[in-house]
Amino acid sequence: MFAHICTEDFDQQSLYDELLAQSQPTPGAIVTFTGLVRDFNAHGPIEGMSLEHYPGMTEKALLNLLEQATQRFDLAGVGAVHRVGELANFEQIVWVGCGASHRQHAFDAACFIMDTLKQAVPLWKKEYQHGEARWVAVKSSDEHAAMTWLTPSKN
Amino acid sequence: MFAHICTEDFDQQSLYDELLAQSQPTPGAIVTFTGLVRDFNAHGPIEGMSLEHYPGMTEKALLNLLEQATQRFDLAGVGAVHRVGELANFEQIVWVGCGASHRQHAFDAACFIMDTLKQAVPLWKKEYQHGEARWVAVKSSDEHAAMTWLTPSKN
Amino acid sequence: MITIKTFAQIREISGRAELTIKWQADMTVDNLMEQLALQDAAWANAFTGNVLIAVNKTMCNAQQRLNDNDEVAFFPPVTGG
Amino acid sequence: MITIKTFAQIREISGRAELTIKWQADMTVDNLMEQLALQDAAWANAFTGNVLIAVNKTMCNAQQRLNDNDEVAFFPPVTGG
Repeated sequence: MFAHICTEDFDQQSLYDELLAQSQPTPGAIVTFTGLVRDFNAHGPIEGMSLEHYPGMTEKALLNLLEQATQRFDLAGVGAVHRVGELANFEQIVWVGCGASHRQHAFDAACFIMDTLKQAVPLWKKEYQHGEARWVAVKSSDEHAAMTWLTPSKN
Repeated sequence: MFAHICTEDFDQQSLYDELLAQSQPTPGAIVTFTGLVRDFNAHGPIEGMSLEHYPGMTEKALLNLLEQATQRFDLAGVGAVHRVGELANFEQIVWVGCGASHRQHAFDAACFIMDTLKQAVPLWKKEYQHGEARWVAVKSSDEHAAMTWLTPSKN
Repeated sequence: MITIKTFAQIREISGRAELTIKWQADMTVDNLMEQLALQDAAWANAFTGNVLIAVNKTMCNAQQRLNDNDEVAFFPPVTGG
Repeated sequence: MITIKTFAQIREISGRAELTIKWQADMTVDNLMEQLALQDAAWANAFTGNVLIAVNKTMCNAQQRLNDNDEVAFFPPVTGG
């Protein structure tokens, strides 16, 4: 299991290889998700973003999610990477990889991690638009979900 | 859109790059699925397999599936690779990549392609076990599904 | 001429990966299969299980009418992925 | 001592990324927030919206009792992924 927070770009092959090397037993099915910075939001085009995080807690919350996913979906291996700092449009921002014996488990686990990551890992996006920097707002439906996934009992 | 049938192994980074280069517009979400040869079946350990295909029709059926997935899930890009010939345990056998604006669309499309590929693309597995080679059997529930996905009206 | 191709178990049981036979007007895939089964018991055996049919690389059923120069393929349910 | 950390909007509005204050027996996160809001209107503003709380890098609610040397973090709902 691995959770990396990094400022530099990441490589698909290296992460895939790292996931497979750590998986036990060798999984028959590997699903990866990669998110790229979009070049627009609801108000028009953006010119990149910056990502703030809580050093120490971000890694811990991400590992916590991966641990939950492993137990819930019987994963052979799981890993995640999230970029922080300055990011240009179309740069890679997040990667999640799940290996499992059953195809559907690998798909479901990757979905679960992405859904909960967006609610439970301390990361904050600020978008550059029209010469200004604005914090990205959260949907109100996500706010309570964040607490649910992060309650101490889940640790 | 690309569908490759090949005997040689494939590279994760190259396929990811090929998918992204062909996607229009650049997708915010990319999901990949990779399948590896397992080292066992219901009867015990196996010693690899061979895959037979129908040259010409295999590529056509795979492209047909990718076209269906593109329309159904509003994909920005999609690609698939399937190995044929002799494969050792744990070798990469299949890769599917889907790029979309919406995360869930990319996940759903990759699931759809894998589910239907296993029913609608002319490929046949033969496993080596206990010194014999045996054709892999299909679940009867999949047999009718195959016809559904491959009817001429879907072309 | 009709070109016939077979795959996997159908190929092994029939003993013929590919062959051609003379096309006849109003011929259907069903007629073709009957003709092959009458010619050789191996074909009858090959057609015992679940046989999928493709004409010119598109799936179809046994009622499909054949044109001259069609390619007809017989194979078992697929197991890729 | 209690170490206080803030992130994103809470950091910008409070004007303080990190500070320490004296620990007091039976102190809760709620008490700490009241104390900060009374000291400086910027903290009162920072606490107006939806504030998430972590103590020692684990999420909790404002009723959490604090121990000496705890690290308390205040931040808005997260937007990663």
